[in-house]
Amino acid sequence: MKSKLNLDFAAVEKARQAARAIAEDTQRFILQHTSVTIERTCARLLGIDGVDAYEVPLPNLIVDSIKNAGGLGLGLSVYLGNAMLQTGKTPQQIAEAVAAGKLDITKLKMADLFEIRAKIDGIARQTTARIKANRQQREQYLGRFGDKQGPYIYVIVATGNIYEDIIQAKAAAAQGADVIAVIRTTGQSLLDFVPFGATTEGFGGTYATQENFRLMRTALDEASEKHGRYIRLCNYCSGLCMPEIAAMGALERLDMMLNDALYGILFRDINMQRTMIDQYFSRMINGFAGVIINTGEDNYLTTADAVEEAHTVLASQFINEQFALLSGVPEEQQGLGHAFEITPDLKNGFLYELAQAQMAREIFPKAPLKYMPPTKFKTGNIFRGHIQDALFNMVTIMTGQKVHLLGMLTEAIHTPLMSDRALSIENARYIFNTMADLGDEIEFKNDGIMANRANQVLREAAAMLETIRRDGLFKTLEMGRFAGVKRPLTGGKGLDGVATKQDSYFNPFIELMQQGGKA
Amino acid sequence: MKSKLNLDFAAVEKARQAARAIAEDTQRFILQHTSVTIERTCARLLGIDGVDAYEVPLPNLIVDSIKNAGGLGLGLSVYLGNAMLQTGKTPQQIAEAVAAGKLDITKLKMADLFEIRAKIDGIARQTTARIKANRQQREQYLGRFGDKQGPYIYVIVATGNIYEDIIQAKAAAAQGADVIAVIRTTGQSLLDFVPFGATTEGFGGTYATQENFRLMRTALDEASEKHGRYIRLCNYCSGLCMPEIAAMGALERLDMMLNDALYGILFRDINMQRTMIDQYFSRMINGFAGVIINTGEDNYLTTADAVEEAHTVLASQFINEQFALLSGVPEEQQGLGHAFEITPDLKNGFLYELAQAQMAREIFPKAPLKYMPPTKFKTGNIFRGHIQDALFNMVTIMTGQKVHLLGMLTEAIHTPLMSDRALSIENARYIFNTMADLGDEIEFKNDGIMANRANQVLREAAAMLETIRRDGLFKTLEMGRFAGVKRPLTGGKGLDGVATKQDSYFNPFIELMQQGGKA
Amino acid sequence: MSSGLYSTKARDFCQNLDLTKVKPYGDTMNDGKVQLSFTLPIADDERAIEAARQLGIKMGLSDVLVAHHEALDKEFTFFVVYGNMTHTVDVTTIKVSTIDSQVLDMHGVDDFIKQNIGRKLVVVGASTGTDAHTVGIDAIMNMKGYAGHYGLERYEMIEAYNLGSQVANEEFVKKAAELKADVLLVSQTVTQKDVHVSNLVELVELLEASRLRDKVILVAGGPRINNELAKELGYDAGFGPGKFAEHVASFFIEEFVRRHKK
Amino acid sequence: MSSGLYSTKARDFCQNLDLTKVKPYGDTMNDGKVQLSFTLPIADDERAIEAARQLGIKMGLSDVLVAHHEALDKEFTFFVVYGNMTHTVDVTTIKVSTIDSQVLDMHGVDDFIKQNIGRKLVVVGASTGTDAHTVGIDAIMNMKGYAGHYGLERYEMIEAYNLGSQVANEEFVKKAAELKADVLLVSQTVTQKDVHVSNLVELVELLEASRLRDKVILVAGGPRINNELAKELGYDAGFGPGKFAEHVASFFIEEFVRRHKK
Ligand code: B12
Ligand code: B12
Ligand SMILES: Cc1ncc(COP(=O)(O)O)c(C=O)c1O
Ligand SMILES: Cc1ncc(COP(=O)(O)O)c(C=O)c1O
Repeated sequence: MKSKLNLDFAAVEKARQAARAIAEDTQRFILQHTSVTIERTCARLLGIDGVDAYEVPLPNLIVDSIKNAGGLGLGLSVYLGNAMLQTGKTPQQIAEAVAAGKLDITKLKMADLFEIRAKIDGIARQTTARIKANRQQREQYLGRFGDKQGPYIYVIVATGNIYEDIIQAKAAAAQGADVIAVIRTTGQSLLDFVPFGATTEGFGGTYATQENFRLMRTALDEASEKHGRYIRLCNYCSGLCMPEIAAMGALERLDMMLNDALYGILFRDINMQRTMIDQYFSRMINGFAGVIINTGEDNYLTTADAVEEAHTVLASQFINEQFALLSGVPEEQQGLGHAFEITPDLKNGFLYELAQAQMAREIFPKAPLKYMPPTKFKTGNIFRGHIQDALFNMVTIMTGQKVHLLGMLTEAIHTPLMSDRALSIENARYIFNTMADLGDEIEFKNDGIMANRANQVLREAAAMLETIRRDGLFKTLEMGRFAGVKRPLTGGKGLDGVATKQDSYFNPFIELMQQGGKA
Repeated sequence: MKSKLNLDFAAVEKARQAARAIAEDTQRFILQHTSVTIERTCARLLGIDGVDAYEVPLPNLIVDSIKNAGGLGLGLSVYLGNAMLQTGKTPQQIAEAVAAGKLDITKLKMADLFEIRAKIDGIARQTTARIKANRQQREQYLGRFGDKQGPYIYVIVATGNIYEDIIQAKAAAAQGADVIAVIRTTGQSLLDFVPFGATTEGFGGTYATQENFRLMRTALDEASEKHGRYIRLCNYCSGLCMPEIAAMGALERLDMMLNDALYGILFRDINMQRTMIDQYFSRMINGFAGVIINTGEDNYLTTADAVEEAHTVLASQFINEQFALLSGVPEEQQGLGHAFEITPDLKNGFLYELAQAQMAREIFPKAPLKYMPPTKFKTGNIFRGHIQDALFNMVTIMTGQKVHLLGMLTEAIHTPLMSDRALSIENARYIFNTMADLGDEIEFKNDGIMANRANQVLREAAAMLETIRRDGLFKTLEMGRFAGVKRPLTGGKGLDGVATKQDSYFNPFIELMQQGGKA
Repeated sequence: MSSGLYSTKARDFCQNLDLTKVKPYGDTMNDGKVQLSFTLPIADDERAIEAARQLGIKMGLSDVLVAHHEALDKEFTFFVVYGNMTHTVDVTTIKVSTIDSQVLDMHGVDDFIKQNIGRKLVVVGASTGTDAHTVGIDAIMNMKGYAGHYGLERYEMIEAYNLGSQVANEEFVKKAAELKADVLLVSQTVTQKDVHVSNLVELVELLEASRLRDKVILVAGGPRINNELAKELGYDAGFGPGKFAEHVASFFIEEFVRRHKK
Repeated sequence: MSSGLYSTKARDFCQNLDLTKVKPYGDTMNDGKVQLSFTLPIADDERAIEAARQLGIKMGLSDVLVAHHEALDKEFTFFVVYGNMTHTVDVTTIKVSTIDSQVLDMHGVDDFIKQNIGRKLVVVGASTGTDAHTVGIDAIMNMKGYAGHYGLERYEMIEAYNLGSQVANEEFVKKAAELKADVLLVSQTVTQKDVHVSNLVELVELLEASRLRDKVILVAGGPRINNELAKELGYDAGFGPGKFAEHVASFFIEEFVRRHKK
């Protein structure tokens, strides 16, 4: 495809190389570490689930017992495999015994590491087979119904109550939604555990729990059958439990996951070391499960200026692309994020948005880009808000964005009502249809406002990436170069959950999943 | 300017020639006739105004007295000039005497025609001087404030009450309106007289009266001073009183007039002979007064299909252009009408709209095109309606339409509330600003959907004009080729007000105004 | 494990739909969410915002949120307001005077007339008064119909006369008598200041005065007409948006037969 | 001259604004025009339309017009409704508890502190609870400010500590004590299920429990906060959208002086 913007592809190539160097540099650090949530993820994937009488999840109890004994660097799998060998019990029985205070798995005699591995591997393979089967089932659905051409209409539900969410999701599916994202309650990303069971109380969102995933998946499968269209389910695995939630999603056939350590660092004050380590394993799981990840660059523009800081979004996309590739997430599953957040008051603001969206499209041609709607400049004027969203819809259809998160006319007021969502879907469908081939029909002026804007953003991003390559990613975050937010290397939440891997550490899933999950 | 659409300008030239032939053919008929309203217009321009005890306007009483005596073909000016010579009274005094039944001007001895003409000419020159002064005053305002670059934001007020209309108009001016049109009450175009005085009772609009014009003009002059922007005033001179209302507008410094015989024929069932004759004189007045006329082609698409019948709009524009030129209305005052009326459900509908608007722009490069908003496919869904209007606003800013009549989100519900208008103005200003230079920035694909659409509409219009040239305009109207509406040559309203001019007929204003009104 | 946040126990949530007490639905059953917008003729300040809130309360809203306020002019302020409706409506007791006739298609109507009436019905329609909107009446009568529904002119057993628009009531009654109309169809689109109501009533009065009212089936239609309103004004039925030739025809053939049985 | 249409005599029209009985304004004074939209949890049919109309009537509207209805799902219907409000509001008796302090600019505030207090004021702010929205509190506190209004960090006579977001109330109180805060600024953005109310109340309780409440000027802010609500919850003042550093600073310097005079 010819560039509509006359993009400087040499600059693109340079930027990509810088990003790869940055990611590889960080990756060395990542590979040396593990975390409580990574180990809990192994526990879950090895079959441990449920909570104790105080609603503390068993994966937490068992991993905390190891951590408290100073054994985190060896990893759960070693202890669990050993306990299985020593006690003959299943992982779940072992966890229950630990929870009941009847067993301390760190005190057991250590069996031969090779045998432990073999034991664990057996169960691990069952789990990866289940995940593969989920992937196959998704592909079957898509085979039967065909996949949506053009942008996915993506809407959120956020009532706080999974049952009410289901009602909303079904209505949205009937109206034409292609992806339903269940937003999480405000506090969840700071929880160093994943709640259990069906939940009905959240603020600004609903708890991500495996049971909630299952309930919604079942509801959407029904809707898919009814409408003859595969309706995708999305949730969030950023925060302190990135890989755990990724694992739950893989087990319950979620299709998309918000998944970005940078987001957690900048917007949730999660410790950067912790979340970078967690991200690696979470992406590995997502990659294997065929889940499309969504990254969070769009958020930068909610705190930083969307015109001045546009290049930070692009720079971050380059970095996220490389981290994703290193974790085994192929380009086709990389929903790199960007957003329509320029103030409506800026003369020619729409031209900048259009240029930037086209630029992202050309630089990441295979990625199902996630394009976020106007939020920051939404006001209580719902009528104007609806038009802001219409312009956003236009950019998507003109530039071929894929994961199209609908804006809501009530963005500044409340999480979406059923009718807000319906109006937004109607808005998007109208624009997508009436402008179906507009993108194809128009060319951008050579050396015009748009071409110049895109190339300027590209150059600035490339320059920024060179600086980051020089300073390192952690240092860059300390300096507040993304979203104007500064975070200290040892500040934020969750650093105490990190441990350096010991020599005999192992995680059976990384090896299994590295082979890729394609059916 | 290079054509964005690769328009076939040879076809444009051919179409224009056919239209000229059509207009000239009809013009021969027009020049042989006069009508009651034309004579009443002369009465008004010669100083006759006011009503009798039954609220019958004196211009009607005096012209009816001539008509009843079979003297219409001689024209009012002859009788009036003669009466002035014979009685020594002013026109107003004469009219009052006629109204009181004290004078029958058709029974007076006839003076020398040359003297009569001289008498009348003297007063006529005073009137044309007043109109010229109005024109100068407009130009002074525009000189002081500068004229609006880009589209004029044109909104209607339609409360039925001139005082309430003024409140609405002032608010609209404060919000950013450039043109205020006072819509007429539903019945007025069928009245063969113009009501008198300030009025407060209309349905779906407010009576066009000279006093209402004056009141609104004063209010808008105040608003112009306040906002440092000349706010134009628009009204309607289609219907049975085309030239009378044009004259009132010229006297009260209106800036724009809806003015189209074809509209009256098709949508008000006004007799075609009558209104064609009336149109000529009304346009002459408008041309002289520097008033921009608006033609009514947009209305065709409210009854006919906007995709299939698009060429009828273009054909009619060509015809209207020629009629306007024959009446002394220069291209710069020709607000030829077209509209955004394609169903929102049509795939790529927006592309057709964009192509057609660009086509009109290129074919009539000097005309301040009047572009009408979506109306037919507006529903009670005000939220969707607001987006339909946003797309319409986009087309204007992308193609450089000039007289931009704002759509209302409540189009399907009621005449605009103050808040509806405010939301629409906000909508337009937002789009005009955020997309300010989009038109400049993009090029249309060679041989694409848009280029093909425009050329197809052009070819169809050219072919239609050839047929009309062959059949004649009246015949064409009888066959229902515009808007799908058939009208018989002698049907409809007002034919009994037409007379063939006699040899000594004269109308002082046509001669004076033919010289043009430029200051 | 520090924060005691582990507990996510479910609290009560009201999600029972009670058809005798239906409330608006935002994102939770019975939350009562309603959106309002209006303009107040006062300046845009704190007092105006409070006035808007108070109006919301008077309308029966709780938790009134003035989401947006904006000056339209010095003395006019526009508001967007959200709130939770406390009023409910008992859906079980709602009676809507819908037209009960079974809707037949064009052929069904023709067959019904052949079998039960045995002659063509004469239908005369117009957009009356100063109303110049013809699209509605044309949709019902013209050969080509509207939105894929043929109009009455295409019906074999109907003799349809469409008089067009701006037909004075006197003129309309005269024509009806001349043509010996069985059915009169009146379309009204302009409704500002209830001009349609007075125009429709005037027609009934004229028909009564000329002793024609009982001889015809009298039907009104238009974007703001419904059966209820039409009946109130003395019509036999009324049809609004989304109604086509087959609906009105199905009604008047049944009504014709019902009357002529008596 | 045929139709008797010559007369266009003016009829009454009510165009008097009575501030004790203010009504919404559509296009004529006192016409009461209001637009509504809402969803009912019932199927889209004639009954639902009537239910929507009845709700409009219960809200005090006359001439209720259901302009639009549309199924959102089988059992949910969305409505757009217009009507004329019969309720009025007496604007003359509205008391709004606005903050009376005269608004000084940055230099004015600094001068005032120098002259009347003579030492720097310690201001501690945060977005508390699980709320992660910082833009609001940053707008008030950060050096660069917001929309052209500098934040408190730039004020010479203010020592500003911005603790950021997601600050637990316990933590916030601890920090306030440590830093010997004169003024506490709390920002709350997420309001779903009134989480801001419970969070704000909890803070007051904690401050009271630790006997700090009287030692500080306690101020809340956020998109859904106003002075009224804040006072109700036990705060000294509340600030919503469109309020900047100079507004809150002008308030707390005056309040500080007032308290310390007593
Ligand atoms: C097209 C149109 C026009 C065209 C009319 C062309 C024509 N030959 O009909 C033109 C441009 C001429 C026009 C002019 C005016 N219009 Co006009 N027009 C419209 C418009 C855009 C669409 C109406 C329409 O055609 N609807 C489609 C038809 C099929 O729908 P329908 O009439 O509801 O009919 C259906 C049913 O109601 C039913 N039905 C209708 N009649 C009958 C009769 C029977 C017996 C039965 C059984 C059923 C039935 O069946 C139909 C199919 O389902 C509306 C706005 C809108 N989007 O609704 C404004 C609108 C109706 N017009 C309006 C006005 C005020 C005018 C004017 C007075 C001023 C002006 N704005 O220019 C003039 C003068 C008209 C006059 N003297 O009456 C207002 C009315 C406001 C009000 N509520 O009072 C509207 C709502 C626009 C607005 N917001 O200002 N208009
Ligand atoms: C930016 C933003 C975010 C960013 C925040 C980044 C950051 N570092 O702050 C991100 C993307 C991280 C985010 C996340 C979420 N958000 Co958010 N977010 C917004 C958004 C778009 C803008 C808010 C904003 O920055 N406003 C600009 C500031 C300047 O305005 P302000 O806060 O009102 O502040 C002014 C005044 O109120 C006052 N003020 C404010 N605080 C104080 C304090 C004092 C003492 C004083 C004196 C004055 C004062 O002064 C300021 C200047 O005038 C709004 C939607 C919108 N357009 O409003 C949603 C919104 C607030 N978010 C919402 C939600 C639900 C969330 C999430 C929970 C879920 C989600 N949708 O992703 C998460 C999690 C957040 C959490 N745990 O709290 C909802 C809240 C719904 C509700 N009413 O409860 C909103 C309304 C969006 C929506 N419709 O769903 N969000
Ligand atoms: C990448 C990413 N992760 C997670 C979230 C949601 O955050 P949380 O669930 O932590 O509130 C977002 C924000 O929308 C995001 O962009
Ligand atoms: C050219 C023209 N004249 C007049 C009108 C208004 O018609 P009337 O005042 O006759 O209702 C219109 C319609 O909007 C029009 O397009």
